[in-house]
Amino acid sequence: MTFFNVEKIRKEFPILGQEVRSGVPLVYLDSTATAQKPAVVIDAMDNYYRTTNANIHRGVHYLAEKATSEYEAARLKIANFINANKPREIIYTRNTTESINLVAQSWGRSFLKQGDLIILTEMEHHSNLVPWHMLAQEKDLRLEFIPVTEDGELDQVVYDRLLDEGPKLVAFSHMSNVLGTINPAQEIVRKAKLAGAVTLIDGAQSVPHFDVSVKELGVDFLAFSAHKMVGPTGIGVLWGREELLNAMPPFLGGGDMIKKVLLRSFIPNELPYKFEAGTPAIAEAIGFGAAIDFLNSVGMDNIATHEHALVQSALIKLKTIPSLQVLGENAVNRGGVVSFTLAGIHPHDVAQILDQYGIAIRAGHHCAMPLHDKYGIPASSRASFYLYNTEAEVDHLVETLHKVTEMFA
Amino acid sequence: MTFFNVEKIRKEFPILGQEVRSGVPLVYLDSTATAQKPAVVIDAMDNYYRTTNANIHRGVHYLAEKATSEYEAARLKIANFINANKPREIIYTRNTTESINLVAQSWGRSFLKQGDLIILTEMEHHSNLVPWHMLAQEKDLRLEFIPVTEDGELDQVVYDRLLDEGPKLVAFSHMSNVLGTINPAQEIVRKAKLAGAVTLIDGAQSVPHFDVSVKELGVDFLAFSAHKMVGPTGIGVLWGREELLNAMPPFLGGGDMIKKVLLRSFIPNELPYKFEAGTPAIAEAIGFGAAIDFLNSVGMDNIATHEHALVQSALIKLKTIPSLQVLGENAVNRGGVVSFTLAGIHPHDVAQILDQYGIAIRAGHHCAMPLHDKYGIPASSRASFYLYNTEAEVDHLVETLHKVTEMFA
Amino acid sequence: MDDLYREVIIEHYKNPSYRGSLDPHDISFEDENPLCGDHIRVDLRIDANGIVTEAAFDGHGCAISQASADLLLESIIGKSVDQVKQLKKGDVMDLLGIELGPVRLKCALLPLKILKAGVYGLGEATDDLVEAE
Amino acid sequence: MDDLYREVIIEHYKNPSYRGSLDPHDISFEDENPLCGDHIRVDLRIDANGIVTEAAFDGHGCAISQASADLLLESIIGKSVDQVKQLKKGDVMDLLGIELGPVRLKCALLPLKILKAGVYGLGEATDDLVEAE
Ligand SMILES: Cc1ncc(COP(=O)(O)O)c(C=O)c1O
Ligand SMILES: Cc1ncc(COP(=O)(O)O)c(C=O)c1O
Repeated sequence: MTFFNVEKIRKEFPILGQEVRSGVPLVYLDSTATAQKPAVVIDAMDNYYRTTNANIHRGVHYLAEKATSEYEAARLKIANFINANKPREIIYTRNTTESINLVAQSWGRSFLKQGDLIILTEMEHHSNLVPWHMLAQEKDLRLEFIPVTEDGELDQVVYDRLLDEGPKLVAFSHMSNVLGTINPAQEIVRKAKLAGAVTLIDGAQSVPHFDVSVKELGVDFLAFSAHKMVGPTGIGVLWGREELLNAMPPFLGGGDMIKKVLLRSFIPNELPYKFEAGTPAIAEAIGFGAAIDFLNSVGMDNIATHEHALVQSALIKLKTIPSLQVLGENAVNRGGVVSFTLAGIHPHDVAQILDQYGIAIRAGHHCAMPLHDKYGIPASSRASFYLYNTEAEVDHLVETLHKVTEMFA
Repeated sequence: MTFFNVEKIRKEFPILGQEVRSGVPLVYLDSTATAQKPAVVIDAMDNYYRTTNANIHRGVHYLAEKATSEYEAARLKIANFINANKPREIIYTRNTTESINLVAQSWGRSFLKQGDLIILTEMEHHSNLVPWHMLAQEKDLRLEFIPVTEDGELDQVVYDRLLDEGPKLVAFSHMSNVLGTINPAQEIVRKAKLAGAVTLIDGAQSVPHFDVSVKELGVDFLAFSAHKMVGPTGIGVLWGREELLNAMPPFLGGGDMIKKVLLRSFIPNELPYKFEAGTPAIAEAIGFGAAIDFLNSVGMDNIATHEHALVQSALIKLKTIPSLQVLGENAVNRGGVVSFTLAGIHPHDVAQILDQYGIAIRAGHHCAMPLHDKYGIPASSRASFYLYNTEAEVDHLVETLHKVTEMFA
Repeated sequence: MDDLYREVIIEHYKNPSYRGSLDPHDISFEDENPLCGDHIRVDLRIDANGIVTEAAFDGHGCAISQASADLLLESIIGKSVDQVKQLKKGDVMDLLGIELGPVRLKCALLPLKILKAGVYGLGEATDDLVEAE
Repeated sequence: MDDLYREVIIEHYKNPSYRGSLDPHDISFEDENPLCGDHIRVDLRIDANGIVTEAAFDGHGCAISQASADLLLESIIGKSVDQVKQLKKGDVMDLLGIELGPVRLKCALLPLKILKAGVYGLGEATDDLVEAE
């Protein structure tokens, strides 16, 4: 375990030294929406554009070869990061959302048929709902949902019952972006496999925050986004088992994803290129590789431990605000996210007043409307923590929330 | 017309000052694959990550609002750049390829039916072929092709005949990335409209190189990529007429593209968000905006004039190499691209030897296999010019090609 | 301190003068901002000369949207329907007297959007109704 | 000057010793590199002891792929099929004696890929056959 020094880490992130308004330093508690970037990531892309920029794969000149090998080196880093067997199982996409759509449209459209059952959960992000809504409508599929209990966990009893109905796919988020609940992914996958279902994990909130191994999970597909793990916008990953990816038809058509093109037909390329049509996000892949290096240098276990400490302390301190209600407060296993409501005060007002004090939190449905419907609320406020947040920031949050309640008293 | 000084322009592009190997300066003649980036573009993204980075649309804190407004400001710049009516007609995608796939999968899948005719051309890039292959296979559509004449132009006689068959879509590239031919887009669109067809222009090679106005063209869809117009990788645009975009179903499902999500259904968002699922390429949009500013400051007419001069001079000087054959040499209207073959020498060998002299060109099928099939060759060598290239570079190219022919003599 | 939450906003939010409903009414329209769940219904009574004589709103949402509704209705009593149709973003911003980012702007403009969709007799409250022309 | 195009490569490209075809043959396999259109067919004769006695290639493509084919066939005459199955990327690179970027590497390795697919009796020449294990 490497030594973890949050003040040293903060220095690596240029934005964190900034004042939002004169005299008001930034307190960034919105990493669940997107993470901040360390200088090494920003510089990797800057450097790429200043010294290496070229289109990849098809080029035989110096820059093209250098760009290609850096682009592919990043793929290997990502494969190792999630303990994948082969870099060719790493498909670059734009984000988690596109990764899940790729599975829905390529795998789902080919392998699911009328009446087939997909199991999702009530705590899903819209990214792991709407692609299935679209597919279900097109192919007349059935969607069922593992309910969320009062404690903010998945109801395993109902899940077991749903498994009896012979699902073809079980797709769920590893960690809720609203409740912070870390779901027992390995167990969910194990049961799904026994029931003969293919499994997909929305890893948008897990891969950035703790060690995730696709081998240990036993899952078939894993989706995540670079921008939530100190990497750039514009790039995400779909990891899939090679056999499954090989059996799937292409998703988008165009350059690079083909082996051969005739006027009226084409032969798709090998993995991973089959799924990477057109000029990809080259600089972003290289930035993503730098982000992986950075996270590895800090250590994913250190990050998870740090966040755990912050969120536990936040949960205790937030109890000093009587009108504050945490969503899914009692989840046993939770990551660095706290969503809450303040009686009589709309989350947008909370977020805006906190912003006056330099504190950036999210307010809204956090792209999880069905979960908010379940709680009978249209919106909540959400504070989230990452490797660069401090105990002092937690205190600042709690103090300022006290002020908010006073303003509206 | 602003004053055009190529040496001054070159200074804005950090990579152009570089040596490929010690003593061998870079001569970048591969802008058709991807363009180099001026410092202002690189810095815009760098600055975004250092001072502004946040997720957009849903945030009420300072950074989120700043990021959102910069992201949307770029959309407006792009809309103005192509003379679009409204910024909401600008859909951010990953690249030209995704833009065309979006039209194929959303518009095409909804509005085309068995037996419908799509007219393409023999000079299309795979990006404007394979999406239609995929759709044609799925929906049993007919594909017909406007032939390329000996001179490298589209055969208007055959086009007229094909129009009699009542096409539903005419999709073609504004400028060929192999031949350099600039097609008479306004005329092609006018005829297609008369025949009742929807029209799509692949603007990957036109929007970066000369002034393109969707209003003047009268077209329905226009696709292009930032990375080919001194902007970043990872972002492209689909422009579409508002009525058409409104009538189309969503493409990918997820966050941001929805108005409302229930457990089993959703209501799509308004334009342009309906087509932008998940966290978009935020930094890239801002970089794209900076690229547009840069191109505007140079002046698109200046760029076109400069490239025209370079390519005309290249065509003349290349004639000094007897074994060299230019593809589509006699096209009347052509942009800054020259593809050629050297008798008995494979393009890959040509490119690799030129690379030894610091000259970066492309060798291969340039994602236009059917066009190469038509010429009966598997591959060609391609030199392409952009605003930062010089007459001296043209000379260097021609001299070095002489050396190549001697090596193989 | 909190300029953004001028006392007038919190005051109109906590103690609105126009909250309620009108039955019968001449115009009634409701809609919501899906981004935050703010929901507002506006009821109007219009006299023979096309003058707004009474107005009421109901709904739930943030202080900005609710205060904006209350202030907006206060401002239109006695105005003609034609005048209401002319109302713009700037008018609402003047009533609120604060600066707002893009997301909160949607909250602030929701009541005006609904009001205008109502008086124009549209089926839908679109952003076009309140965007700067 | 042009290290990359050592004379030996241009020589083997211009004057190959093993260009042709074998009829009859014991093994014949052909494939292409779609990236550049390089196409190669390899014919082999194998004796009762599993030794390669004769070899020929035909096809078209760049100097690298054609010279690589010629050099490769030269190197396997007299070798056993089992030895041919063991050939790796490094062996080809030693024969060529130059460094290559990823795209040209595919040209250089195409003959080996085809040769191995042939001796293994596979229907397809995949990259796995020549990637460093
Ligand atoms: C004419 C044409 N169309 C489409 C494309 C595809 O562009 P992208 O790879 O950015 O999707 C290109 C670029 O190679 C092109 O030249
Ligand atoms: C659990 C979860 N899934 C999916 C997503 C979507 O990620 P992206 O917007 O990068 O596609 C998010 C991020 O908001 C998330 O938290």
